[in-house]
Formats: sequence, structure tokens, C-alpha cells
Amino acid sequence: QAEELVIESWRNDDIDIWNKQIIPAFNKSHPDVQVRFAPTPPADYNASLNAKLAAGTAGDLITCRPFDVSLDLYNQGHLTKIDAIEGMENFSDVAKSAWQTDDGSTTFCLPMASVIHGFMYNKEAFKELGLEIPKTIPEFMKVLAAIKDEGSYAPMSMGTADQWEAATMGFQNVGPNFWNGEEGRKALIAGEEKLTDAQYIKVFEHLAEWGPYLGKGYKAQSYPDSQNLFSLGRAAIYPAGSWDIATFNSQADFEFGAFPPPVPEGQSTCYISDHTDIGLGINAASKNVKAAETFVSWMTTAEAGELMSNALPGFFALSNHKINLTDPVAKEFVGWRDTCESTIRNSYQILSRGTPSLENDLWNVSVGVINGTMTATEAAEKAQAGLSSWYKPQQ
Amino acid sequence: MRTSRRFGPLAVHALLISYTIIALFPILLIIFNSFKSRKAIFKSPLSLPDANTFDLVGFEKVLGSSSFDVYFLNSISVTVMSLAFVLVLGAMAAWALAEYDFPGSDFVALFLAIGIMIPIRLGSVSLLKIIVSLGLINTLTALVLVYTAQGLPLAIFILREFIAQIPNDLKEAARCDGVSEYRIFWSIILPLIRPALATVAVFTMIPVWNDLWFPLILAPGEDTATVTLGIQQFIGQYVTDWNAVLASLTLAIVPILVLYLIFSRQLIRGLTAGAVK
Amino acid sequence: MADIKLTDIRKAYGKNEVLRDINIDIKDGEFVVFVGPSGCGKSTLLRMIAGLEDISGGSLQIAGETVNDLTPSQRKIAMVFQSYALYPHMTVYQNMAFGLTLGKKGPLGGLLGGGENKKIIEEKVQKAAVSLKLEQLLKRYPRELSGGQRQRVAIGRAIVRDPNVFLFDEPLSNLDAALRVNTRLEIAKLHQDLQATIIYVTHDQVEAMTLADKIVVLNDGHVAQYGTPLELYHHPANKFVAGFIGSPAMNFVSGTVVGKQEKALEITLDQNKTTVQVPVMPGKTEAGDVVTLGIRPEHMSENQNGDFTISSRVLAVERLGDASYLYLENKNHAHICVKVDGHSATRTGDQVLATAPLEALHVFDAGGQALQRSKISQKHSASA
Amino acid sequence: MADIKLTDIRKAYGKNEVLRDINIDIKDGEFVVFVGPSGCGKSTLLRMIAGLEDISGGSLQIAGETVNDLTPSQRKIAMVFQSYALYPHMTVYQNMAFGLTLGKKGPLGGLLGGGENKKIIEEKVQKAAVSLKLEQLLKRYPRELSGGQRQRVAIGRAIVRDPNVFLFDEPLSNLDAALRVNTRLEIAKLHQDLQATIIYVTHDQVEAMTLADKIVVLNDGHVAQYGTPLELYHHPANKFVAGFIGSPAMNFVSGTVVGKQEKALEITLDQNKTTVQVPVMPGKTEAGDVVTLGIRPEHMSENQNGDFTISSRVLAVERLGDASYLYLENKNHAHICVKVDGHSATRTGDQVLATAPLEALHVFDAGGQALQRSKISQKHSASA
Amino acid sequence: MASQSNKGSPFKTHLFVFLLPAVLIYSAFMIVPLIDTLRLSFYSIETDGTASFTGWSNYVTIFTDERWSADFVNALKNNFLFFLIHMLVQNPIGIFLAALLSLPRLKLKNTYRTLIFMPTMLSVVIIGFIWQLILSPIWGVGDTLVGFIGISDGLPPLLGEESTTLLTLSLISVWQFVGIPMMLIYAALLNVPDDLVDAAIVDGANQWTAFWRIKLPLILPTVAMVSVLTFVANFNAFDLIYAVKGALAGPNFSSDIMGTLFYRTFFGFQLQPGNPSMGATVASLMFLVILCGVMIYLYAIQRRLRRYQL
Ligand SMILES: Nc1ncnc2c1ncn2[C@@H]1O[C@H](COP(=O)(O)OP(=O)(O)OP(=O)(O)O)[C@@H](O)[C@H]1O
Ligand SMILES: Nc1ncnc2c1ncn2[C@@H]1O[C@H](COP(=O)(O)OP(=O)(O)OP(=O)(O)O)[C@@H](O)[C@H]1O
Ligand SMILES: [Mg+2]
Ligand SMILES: [Mg+2]
Repeated sequence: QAEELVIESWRNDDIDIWNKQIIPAFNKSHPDVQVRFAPTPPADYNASLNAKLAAGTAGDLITCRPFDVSLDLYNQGHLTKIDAIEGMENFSDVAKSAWQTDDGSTTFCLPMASVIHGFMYNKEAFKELGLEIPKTIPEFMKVLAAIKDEGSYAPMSMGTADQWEAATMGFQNVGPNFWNGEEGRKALIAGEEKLTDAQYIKVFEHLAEWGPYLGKGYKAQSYPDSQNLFSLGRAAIYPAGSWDIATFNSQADFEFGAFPPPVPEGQSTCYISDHTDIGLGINAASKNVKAAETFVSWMTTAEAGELMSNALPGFFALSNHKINLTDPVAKEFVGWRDTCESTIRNSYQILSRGTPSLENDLWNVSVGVINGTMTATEAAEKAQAGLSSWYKPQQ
Repeated sequence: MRTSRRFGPLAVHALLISYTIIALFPILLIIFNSFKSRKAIFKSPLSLPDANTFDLVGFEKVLGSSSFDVYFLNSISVTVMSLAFVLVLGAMAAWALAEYDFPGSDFVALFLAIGIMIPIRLGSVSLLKIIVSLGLINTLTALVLVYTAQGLPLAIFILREFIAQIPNDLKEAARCDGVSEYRIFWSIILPLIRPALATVAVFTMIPVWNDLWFPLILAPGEDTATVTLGIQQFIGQYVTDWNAVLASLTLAIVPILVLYLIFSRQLIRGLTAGAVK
Repeated sequence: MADIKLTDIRKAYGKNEVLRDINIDIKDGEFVVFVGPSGCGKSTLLRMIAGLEDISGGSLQIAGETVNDLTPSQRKIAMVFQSYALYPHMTVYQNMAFGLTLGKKGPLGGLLGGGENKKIIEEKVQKAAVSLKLEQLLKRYPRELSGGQRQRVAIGRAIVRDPNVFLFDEPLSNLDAALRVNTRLEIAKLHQDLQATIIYVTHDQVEAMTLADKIVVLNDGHVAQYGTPLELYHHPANKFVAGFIGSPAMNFVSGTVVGKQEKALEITLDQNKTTVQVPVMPGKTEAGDVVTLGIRPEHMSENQNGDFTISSRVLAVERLGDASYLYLENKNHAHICVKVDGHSATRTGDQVLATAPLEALHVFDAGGQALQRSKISQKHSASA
Repeated sequence: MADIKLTDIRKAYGKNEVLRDINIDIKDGEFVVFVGPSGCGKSTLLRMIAGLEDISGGSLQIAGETVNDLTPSQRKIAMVFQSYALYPHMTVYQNMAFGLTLGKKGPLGGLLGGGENKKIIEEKVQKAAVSLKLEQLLKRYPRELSGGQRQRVAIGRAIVRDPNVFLFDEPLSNLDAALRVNTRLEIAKLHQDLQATIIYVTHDQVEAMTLADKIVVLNDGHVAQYGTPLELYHHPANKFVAGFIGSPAMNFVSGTVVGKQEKALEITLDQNKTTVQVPVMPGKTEAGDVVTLGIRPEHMSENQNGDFTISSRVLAVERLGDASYLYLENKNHAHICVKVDGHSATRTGDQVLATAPLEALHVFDAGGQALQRSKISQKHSASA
Repeated sequence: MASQSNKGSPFKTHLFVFLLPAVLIYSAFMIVPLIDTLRLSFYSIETDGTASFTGWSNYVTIFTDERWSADFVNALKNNFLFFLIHMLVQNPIGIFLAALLSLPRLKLKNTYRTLIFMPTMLSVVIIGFIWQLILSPIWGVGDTLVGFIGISDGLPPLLGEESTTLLTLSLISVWQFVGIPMMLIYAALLNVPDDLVDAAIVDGANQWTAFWRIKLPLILPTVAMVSVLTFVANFNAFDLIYAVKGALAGPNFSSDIMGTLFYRTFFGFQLQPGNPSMGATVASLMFLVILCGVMIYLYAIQRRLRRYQL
């Protein structure tokens, strides 16, 4: 009887891609291994996965969230080491950093995909209003003002109701340009910089400028609302994650493009958030470890990487293989890797493992500054206070 | 009574109709939006589906992409079985607590009420371990057991109150007739608390039908998935397929509505009329 | 064997003592009627015998066994409740058959049916239904019945079973006269056929007198007298019983003892200063004591000769057809009632002379206890 | 003014017609009693008058106004329910005062009290409580009362209000004889004092005869006869009324008409082939017709001379004290009842000759209708 | 007379037969897992997943660590508000609707009852979606609706402002759950004998006074029960807020209640790994709060309320 591998995942959006493309492709070379993709709604994923792992009923392959959540699983013995698996050498250390122990000695998940932040825009609207793609922040603000004055489009589609949107599409999107990407991120971890430093306050100040250009009622606007506003052609600019490409491809009936986060006036280097987002690990309690390893190994191949990246435009394979992308907007996003420095979201590694988690605080304060209920300084102080309350290097 | 024949009924109906509108408007919105294309949902959520906007894509997706018939069957069997256990066992315990004044009865009552005070989700991990050790993982039995345990406290709490209102003379008459306690319970108490049983049934069935959590961890398999678990694939991380969600939820209301209608026929007035002077 | 023995029974609701010093011996197969004013404790006593009320004190024995702590079903009784207590969700037929469909014979203690054979049950119920005129109503629910019909169903439910003891709490109170007579005869027949012990609460004189082997008169929580119907009628032990048994009630006039003989007392009526010599054993009564004379309305007649006479204005006349009641002025009480022929022409406002023979007089001492009557002729009433 | 006029009233529960062709005129201040066998529709009719049941057909007028569609409170009535319907969460006092605390006077439609002045309410309730012997119980809850006490509270609740119309549904059925007489008198007094129209349902002959100005005899949903008590007793319109009014019931024996005179009929009794000549108007009756003879137990006597005689064995004797009932064999019916003196020595099994004067006989044709009596002496009974 | 049936010893067996099945299933699948988890509140969990006993220290942390206690107090406060709104809006409306529906001879009562109960049957996912759609200032439903009643400025972002979010969510929850008090009260009202209402009507009451002075006092035990159930349910509430506002219960925790606080702590959220021991501590505290309410009900209210056998 053929072995069956069960994949735990929160990506229930991808069920069709797995079932129709990835698994059939895998079975071409490995017909004896059955694979079943068993996703859970994202909101329940962590809780249900933990429960199943504790009781020993979880699937063989586990889709890993980046950093601490997975590190915890590894520390508790639920994930195996996968350094030795054939093909792991195809990944850079940066790619692996999201699923490694703090000292970098052990990797426990295969880096599957990253997402890149930036802005998408309605090309037709820009043409109509005669707008140029903004390169710097002042240009960006001018564009926003122009759209607002003209009045037929909402300048930018983003809401603060879902909180994470403000932090992820806002703070983490434009922030790296202020704190110089990896450099600033590492300094924060090392305790050499503080969130109350000027560059962080500037991010918040910049975010605070967004408020007036978000659509009417943005405070109650949820993420799907934002997507819909843009895809229905009612907003000109959309602070994006690359994963939105697929959605807009299927939903928008106008041409759209993307531009990287604008830099502060006078800054020449640009930084993008090229965030490691999805990994794949092996359940230590799996009865089919061999087969699971085979699958993980297959996932490291160029074939698998290309398949994934094209099936899911906006999720970019992290391996070193040269991958041909077909989607034009995805290509644009990936192209920024060549012109700008990559970094990952600064709150994700280490800094969110205590209570309060920096990530959660950033959600909260980003919303605060955009909504105008907090000043930039207050926001920075609040986030810093939360972090230093438990994080030794920051005390 | 007779007042409600002249101006009364109009006022009463006016009040009820206005509340019904409040209750129903959002639901109607759901139902007719489920027949519209995604664009139309957001362009003009208030308008009825017309030739341009009418779109069954949601229903096609739901019915086409998954084994909804199996899910329905699973959901219905789990709901009905749990209900049966909750009602019978709950009524039995409620009767014991309401009728017999044994030492520690207050304690038992309080003990049985704890279940409504803590979310059972809290105990998920232990529960899952127990189910695994019983070899019941991925079975509907596991769900039935958990839902029964989850429904009992509320059922007992409510039924006890209603059982206490049954005229003593009736039980006493039966005792004089030499009827066993079991039969008093079965032939007299149960029929007389029908409205309360129906109410409890409805309250028990709704969370069971709508629950996602326990199917997810106790019985996530293809053969054992419930409707709610089936629907969850349309509620993703970033993209929410509202057409499909609306369609599947519209579909999922139907069986529970039918169950509700069955139970609500038990809400009969004057059940004890004629019993005692 | 189902003799019932109540020894020193008492019952209190909180501080409120509603029954005390109840001592009654009921022989197997006897028909005992409890009577007494409303609220005197009849239902409570009955419910204690049934096992539905806790016994606060004393002991209750049925068939020689102390049953204070037994359940109603263990006492093998059938009871008709004053409130009927019909099962509202069962038809008349089901109500009556309910007690029969069980018994330990079926599985699960009769839960799944079992019990007596269906045919037998149907026969029994049919028979009871016919005798209670319920044949047409067997398919109805209690809420669709009239008061009297409900009461009959309650009776039916009791009589289809054959227990050792029947307890009836005012079972005929909502029935019309004709049905009442019929049902009464039915109950009497039941008593003869089954030889069951029956305890029966009623406030109806006729029922009590005609049905009872023995009557227990309860007053304010204690037994005022316990005896056969005629004993109670002819020899009431005290003023309470004398006044309670007989309808309309016995008339009382007060008097003072003026002379004492071996077997008679000379008494002056306060009312009209005449002196009568009443044939009762004087006992401890002394000249000068205040006593009460009692005389039943049916023992008085208007405008005839008699030893005991009262002349008075008629306050009111009640005409019943075959007889009429005249209500006369009385100094102490509301009135004196005289039962006369239905065709009496006497009207309100007339002056009449009411008389009675001396042998018909009862005498009660100051404490209300009756003095023993020394000579009771079998024909002590002057006219019927 | 509160005369009540019922015209062609009918009532059906589904297909089950329980009342039909009810036509009754009740004058203001009249005391009307409804009697009839259990289940004949008395309570239903009363509840229709109260406005608690829909009227299926016909019209109901109170004080000249058609009230079919008025609410009970608009009809200004008070009612005593057969089931008492006491408010279980109120004390006796509160139960009685409830109706008085309502009324449009208070704020929120009487919700926060209002109604009559507190003092007045207290006085009224106290007065009613005293007359119903409820003074001691005012603080109790209904569940702590005996059956009779509950019934009295229900009466009290009605009488503290002073409505135009009182409706009483078997208000005395659970009371003992003494209290019954008292309460009866209380109600009669109420009637006189208030001059209210009273409709009263009872199954008690004595109550009906003594209280009523007029009696409505209902049988099986229609009016069998409507008249004064003595009319009903002396001139029952049909066999049903004859048998229903009077206790024990009238005896019936069947006979065949053999001769017809101007003002009398010659009838041969099927029973013993003797022929009697009864003074009734023959009407349409012809020789050869089968008729029924009716004779009341109290109009018969034992072993005396009389025109109408029956000789028979005594089946049973019931002794009530002042009188006894002999039950004789009868070919058609269960028995013939004879009321004799309480001291009669006759026993079960004796052979007796029961007689009655011819004037005491009633004759009913084959359809049960009474033949008009041609000569009614004011003294048609041979002995009382 | 509940006691007399308990006199003889043979009566004991049926007591077990009646109680045991429920107690067994309930204990095995509810109490055991719950206790097993609540136990964790006395432990602290190390990174390798092993637990070590730490006594009351978790409780001490919650009450003394300012970040924890601020969250806890905020959640508790919000929860009381949430409960109060249900008590003051949901239950009166429920009682009122039940009273209307139980009027004798009301036509279409079953239809009304079913329709009014519909929201209660829906899952929170759909409730959350539809109310966000309605209340969103973006899609125009709310604006159109308030337009009907003459407000032309459109709807403020009720689910986005700190000052209105909790209130709005409470009212949505009220809207959804009104069916529950309605059904319970309705079921209780069905038991009130018609005779009593008839008697009150004859005594001169109208339906309104008959309801207040006869029916309501008689169903008071049920009303008390509904209140305590509301209390318990509200302090356990979680779903709606989680579905609409997520585990962070924004904006700025203004809609955070005990349930979301517990969930966030116990299961973790996004990047933050769950902390079962602190979560269990929060849950234990929640349980204590609810237990207090229930005890007050059981001992102070239920005992005093007389049940009238109808
Ligand atoms: N809801 C109902 N449905 C069907 N039949 C009914 C209903 N209520 C009463 N009846 C029938 O209507 C008839 C009249 O009932 P009603 O209560 O008026 O009798 P009643 O004269 O008051 O009798 P009683 O003296 O026994 O109280 C009875 O035969 C009864 O069975
Ligand atoms: N639960 C109770 N609490 C307090 N007193 C009570 C209770 N039940 C009955 N009583 C009182 O006990 C006394 C006896 O009541 P019981 O019902 O035995 O009277 P009864 O003789 O049957 O009267 P009736 O002929 O009116 O039915 C009454 O005075 C009554 O008020
Ligand atoms: Mg009684
Ligand atoms: Mg009646």
C-alpha cells in the first residue's frame, strides 16, 4: 500500500494549486507516495496544529510560519532537523534564517516562499490623471494629493480595521528605507538602536501622513474591503504584498503595475521587505519520515520552485535556482531584488517572542498613528516600552 | 384578548413586523448577494440580483469542488445524535436534580454547571489525547461524545428549571398509581416539558452545527468532515471567496432551519391545561 | 388484609400545626368517611395515608406494617385527588389505562410497555368508562373536558386498578345530583365487589351518611368523633358534631339548669323563660350551669303540639319543593330552622309556633360535650 | 341596568357543537341558576357571557348593547372560576385586592398600583374575608390552602368588586354543609344588597332551588326548560327536567294509554297491569300510545292507601337520619325510590306496598314532553 | 414535596440511573480535560515544552505585572460593559418579543418566531461579514439606510473607532442572540395557565397589566435563569469579536474581552506563540468571575425566588 503524506497548512487558498499542479508533478517522479494537502483556516492554524502535535495526530509535513512560532515547535521536539536533506544546499543563509535556531546551527523547515512589499497602482488611472510613478516620498505625497484633488479615485486603498494591514502594508513596507534594511533590523536585535530613535519616529510620521489619503471610512475598512476597493477600480494606489497579484489578476479588469516603496528625499539606496513567509517542515512524530524527506527534497528542486512561483504569482521561491516567471507584475516585484537591498520584517525575528510581542504592538501603534489617535513619538515610545519590558538587550 | 381584536392586533403586528425586518434584513442581504457576482456584491450590495449581476458562481464552486453531500450527511448525523443524547441524558439528570433532594445535590448541580462557565476549547489538547487513546480519532463518535458533554450542562441547567414547574400532584398521582420513577420520567415529565426540550434542542444544535474547531482537530478526515469544515476552505488567509462563502452558508442554513422548524412545533401552549384545578 | 391504624399522628407545616392526636383504627374492608369543615385537615390526612405528605409525628400502619417511610406505590393504594391531577398530555383512555400498563412484568420496570395484557386493560377501562358515562370521551384530552367530566376521569383512573386501599378526596363535588347518585352507588358496589378498604373525604352529608360504615368527624385538626353514621346522628358526642352532621344544621338554644333528676334535667330556656324537662343523664351538671339545647330542624314542626315550643316571627322561607325551611328568630344564633312540609303556606313575617318532642332534644354542657341521653325512643320525632 | 339577552347563541369546538339555540332573557337584578348534567355546557355558556370564549353564533346583549366583541373588562363582570384560577404568586389578600388595584386611575394603566384608594380596598377585602371566614388566612399563599379555602378566596375575589353582573361557576362545590349554607346566604344577601344580576352554575339542587329567581336547565347543549324553581318542580316541561330536578330523582314507570277523557287519561301500567286515571290534558295522545308516568319519591309512601300502588320487594334501604330511601324493583328502570320516615322499620328484602295519590302523577308522551296537568291541588302529596 | 420520594433506601438506584450517564460523559469529556488544562496555571512551560510547577506565580504576574494587569482589567471592564448591554437591551427585547408572541390568538406567531430566531442560527463568520458590509462606510449600505431616516452625512466607521467598536459589536451580538431569551421566556410563558390570565382579564386587567402582574411574576425564575445564562455566555464570549476584530480586538484593545484575551494568550496569535500556562491562568480567573456570578444566582437569587407550580 502506498504511503500517504498529509500536509498541514494554513494556506487553504492554495488548495487547488496543490491538488492540481504540485502534487501531480511530484507524483510524476514519485508515484508511490500519496500526498494529501489538508489546510486549516488561517485563524485557527496555530491553535489546531499545536493541539494535534501535542496529541500526536498532526500530519507528516507541516507548513511553517516564520521564526518563533516554528522555532517553538522545534524546541518542543515536534520538528526534525532537515539540514541533511539533499537539496538544502540550494538555499542561502538569509533564506534559511527564518527557520533556524538562534545560533544558525540547525535548520528545521525548508524555506518555500517569500513575499515582497511594495505598492500596486491602477495603470489606467495613472494614465488618465497623467501621473508618474513616484520615486521619493515627497513625490509620493504629491501623487496622493493629486489623486485626491481630482476626486474620482480614492488615492490609496488601505484600512485600519484589521490592524495587521497597517503594520505590514504600512510600517514594514516603507520602513526599511528609513532604518536601512538589514542593518537597522540587526541593530535593533542587538540593542544598539531603539524604536524611539529618529529614523523610527520618521516612519511613524510618514504613516501619519497617509491618513487623509485613505478612503472614506478607512477606520472600519478591513483587508478584503481594501482589496475589493482596488480591484473594483475605485482606488488608484494599493500598498501591497506580492501575494495580492493572484487576487488582482483574477479580479481586476484593468491593467495594474507595481512600484517599490519610495525613498526619503535624497536617499539613493532603496530597501525592500523581501520577507520569508512560508516554510515546510517534517513532523518528528511522523510515521513516514522517509517519504516526507523525499517530498521535502523534491521541493528544493528548480522544477518545484518554478512550479510554485508561477502557480502562485507573488510567492517567490527562495532557492538559488534561476526561475522563470511568467507573470509581468510578479516579475516587476522580483526585479527589485536586483536594484534594492532585501531585508525581512524587523519585528519577526526574536523581538516578538515575549509578551507583549513587538509585532502585536506595531499593529496597534501603526493603527494609532494612521487614525490620528497617537502621535509618532507616542507610538514609538509605546512600542519601545513594550519591547524593553522583556527584551534584555533593549533594557 | 378581546382588546387584541380591535386596535390591539394591528399594533402588535406592527411591532413584530418591524422587529422581523430588523432581524431579517441582514440575512436577506446574505441570501440575495449569494446569487450575485463578486463585483455586484460590492458595487451595490443593496440591490437584488438582476440579469447582469445574477451569478451562481458561488454555488457552482461549493457544490462542484467538494463532496458536500458527505459533509451534510456527517453534519446531520453528528447533530442529531448529539442532540438525542443531550436531550435524553440532560433531561434525566435535570429530573434527578429537580425532584430528589439527596445530600450533595447542590454540589452536583454546581458541578454540572461548570461546563457552561469555561470554554471547552481550553481543554482541547487533553480532549484530543483522550480521544486518541480511545482510538476514536477521525470518527464521528468522537464529535458526538464531545458535543454531548458540551451540551449537557446548559441542557441540565435549563431543564431543571422547567421540570420544577410541573405540578406535584401529577407526579404524586403517578406514584399512587404505582408507576416507577423511570416511567414517571418517561411518560409524564418528558412529554410535559416539550417546549423546554425544544428550546434546549435548538440551543444545543446551533453551536454543534456551526462548530468548526472540534471537527478540525478531532475529525478532519475527508469522510468525517462536516459542512462547516467543508466551508472553511473558502475562507482563506488573504482572499476571502465571498461568493462561495455566501453560497455555502446559505446552503448550510437550510438543514438547521428544517431542524428548527421541527422542534419549534413542540412549542405548544397550555400543555398542562386541565391537569389540576 | 388492609386494615389501617393511625396512632398519635400529627402534621405541622412549619409552626402551623394542622393535625394532632389522630388515632383511628380502620378495619380491613371498611368504608370510612372523613368529614369536617373546610380546612380542618381532611385532605392532609388522606395525603399522609397515601404517602404524599411527610408524617410529622406518630405512626401509620397498613396491614400491620408501619409504612411511615414507604413510598406511595409501596403502600398499594389508589387515590382520587381533590385537584384531579389528570395527565394533561394523555387522552382519557390513556389516563385511565396508565396505572395498568405497568407493573414489574415488562422490561425495564414496565418502561417499554409490558404490564397487563392489552385486552384486559381495554376491558377494564371500558367497563369503568361505561359506569362513569365516559364512553364518548375516551379520546379527548383533559383540557377538552368539563369540570365534572375531569372528576369522573379521576375516579375512573382509581377504580380500574385493584389496590388494597382506595383514597377518595371529594370525588363527587363537581357532579350533578343524578350522576352523583349513580356514581355513589357505583362506589358502594365497588366496595362490595372488591372488599377494599376505602377512605373517602366528602362534605356532602348524604354521601357520608349513605356510604360510610364509619364516619370520622374532623374539627380543626383533631378527631371530634368517630362512629357509625347513625351513632353520629343520634348521639353526637359534642356540640360540634351535632351541629356539623345533619342538614340543615341542628338548632341550638341556650338554657340554664334549674333542676336535676336521676335521668333528666330541668332546664329554663333563656329564650322564652319556659322550663322543659329533658331526658338526659345529668352527669356532673349542677343546677345553675349554663347548657345548650340542641334540636334538629327535621324534628320540629309548625303549629302542632309538643313539649318544647318556640313562638317566633318567620324571618325567611326556603322552598325546596317537597319541603320548606322556615327560619325563625333566635336570641343567640342567627336563626332557628324548622323543616316543614313543602306545601306549608307560611310566609316570611308570619308568626309561628314551632314545637318538638322532649326526646328529640340534645343537651350540651358548657364545654360543648353532649350529655348522655337517657331514653331514646325509636320514634322520638313528633312528625317527619 | 344589566339585563342580559342571549339570542340563538351557539358554540362549537371544531366540529363538536357543545351549545345550540340558546335563547335566554335575564332581567336586571335577576338571580339565574344554570343547572344540567356534567358536560352539558354550563361553564362554556358562562365563559361566553364573560367574554372568555368566542361566540360561534348568535348575539349576546348586556344592558341592551351587543357585546359579542367586547373584552371581559368592558363587560363589567366578576367571575368565580370552576378551577378557582387563583394567582399563585399572590397572598389571599393580594388575590382578593387584585381587581381593585387595577383601573385606569394609576399611571401606566394601573401598572404601578393606582386603582382604588388603599383604605377602601382594605376595608372591602376585610369585609369579604370575614364573611367567608378567611380572616386568618389573608397572608397565606394559595398553595397553602385547602380546597375549600381556595374556593372561598375565589368567591371573595369576585365579591369585593361591584360589577353589574356576577358569574359563579360551582362556587360552593368544595365547601362543607355548614359553610355552604352560610356562603349561600351571603351570596343571597349580596344579591339583595347590590341588586346585581347573578348567573350561577351549580349541580346542587338545594342551591338551585333556594337561590334562583329563575333556573335554566341545560341538557346536551340546549335549554331544556327555563322558569322559576317551583315551576320546574311542579311543572317540568319534559321528562329530562322532571328527572333532573328533585333529589332523589323522580321515578318513571311506563304505561299504555287505554282511555282518553276530556281532562284525564286512563293508563295501564306495564309493570303490574293495574289501570290508573290520571288528571292530565290528553293533548294529542291517543289510546294505545306508550307513555311514561312520573312520580317523585317524596310523594310516595309505604303501606298507606293511595290510588297509585306498586307492590315490590325492597332492594336497598338508605338511612339518612330524618328520612330513609327505599329502593324497589322496577321492570324498566334500575329501581323505584320511595322516601319514608327516618324511623321506618322496613329492611332490605321486605315486601312493601308503595302508594301515591293520582294528583301527584306526571305523564310524558313518547317524545318525553310533559302533558299539562289538569288539576294541581296545593296538597297533592299524601304524606310529607 | 421533593423529599418524600427519597425516603426509602430502594429509591437510591434510580437516582444513579438518572444522573450517572450524564455525569460520566460530562466528566470524561469536559471536566477531565478542563481540569487537566486549568492545572497548567500553576506551571510554567519551558521552551522545550516541559512544565514545571511554580505555584501561584502566574497569578501574581497577572495582578502585579503592569502590562498583564492592564490588559486583564481592560478586558474585564469591557466584558462588564458587553454584559450590561446584553442585560439591558437583549433581555428586555427578548422578553418583550416573547410576551407579544405569547398573546392568545395571535396570527402568524410561528412565522414571526422563526424569522426572528433566524440570526441566532447563523454562524459568526457570516454575521461578522454581513455586519461589516452593512456598517462599512465604503459600500454604501449603511449610508443608504441612515439616508432613509434623514441622516445625510453617512455612517461613521462604527467598527473602526475606539469609542464605538465595543458598543457596536455588543449590539450586533444582541441582534444575533435575542432569539435565545425570547425562546426561553416564550417556553416559560407557554406554561402559564390560560385560566389565570382569563381571571385577571375578568378582574379588569388588560393584556399589558396581565403580563406585568400575572405572567411576569410567575416566570421570574426563568427570567433570573436567562440573566445568569446571559452573564455566563457574555463572559465566555469570543467568537464574534474574534471573527470581526481578530484576536487583538482592536482598535487599541477597545473591544478586548476575557474570551479574546484568553484566546490570544493561550493559543498565541500570528507570530506570538501560545502560552498555555498564562492562558490557563487567564481562563481560571475568567472561571472564577463567572463562578461568582453563578453562585450569587444559585444561592442568593434562585433560592429566594419561589417557583410556582403552574
Ligand atoms: N376545548 C374543548 N374542546 C372540545 N370540547 C370541549 C372543550 N372544552 C369543553 N368541551 C366540551 O364541551 C362540553 C361542555 O363543557 P362545559 O365545561 O361547559 O360543561 P359543564 O356543563 O360546565 O360541566 P360540569 O358540570 O362537569 O363542569 C363538554 O362535553 C366538554 O367535554
Ligand atoms: N403547604 C401548606 N402550608 C401551610 N398550611 C397548609 C399547607 N397546606 C395546607 N395547609 C393548611 O392545612 C389545613 C388543612 O388543609 P386540608 O387541605 O387538609 O383541608 P381539607 O380538610 O381538605 O379542606 P377542604 O375541605 O377545604 O378541602 C388548612 O387550614 C390549610 O390552610
Ligand atoms: Mg381538601
Ligand atoms: Mg363546568
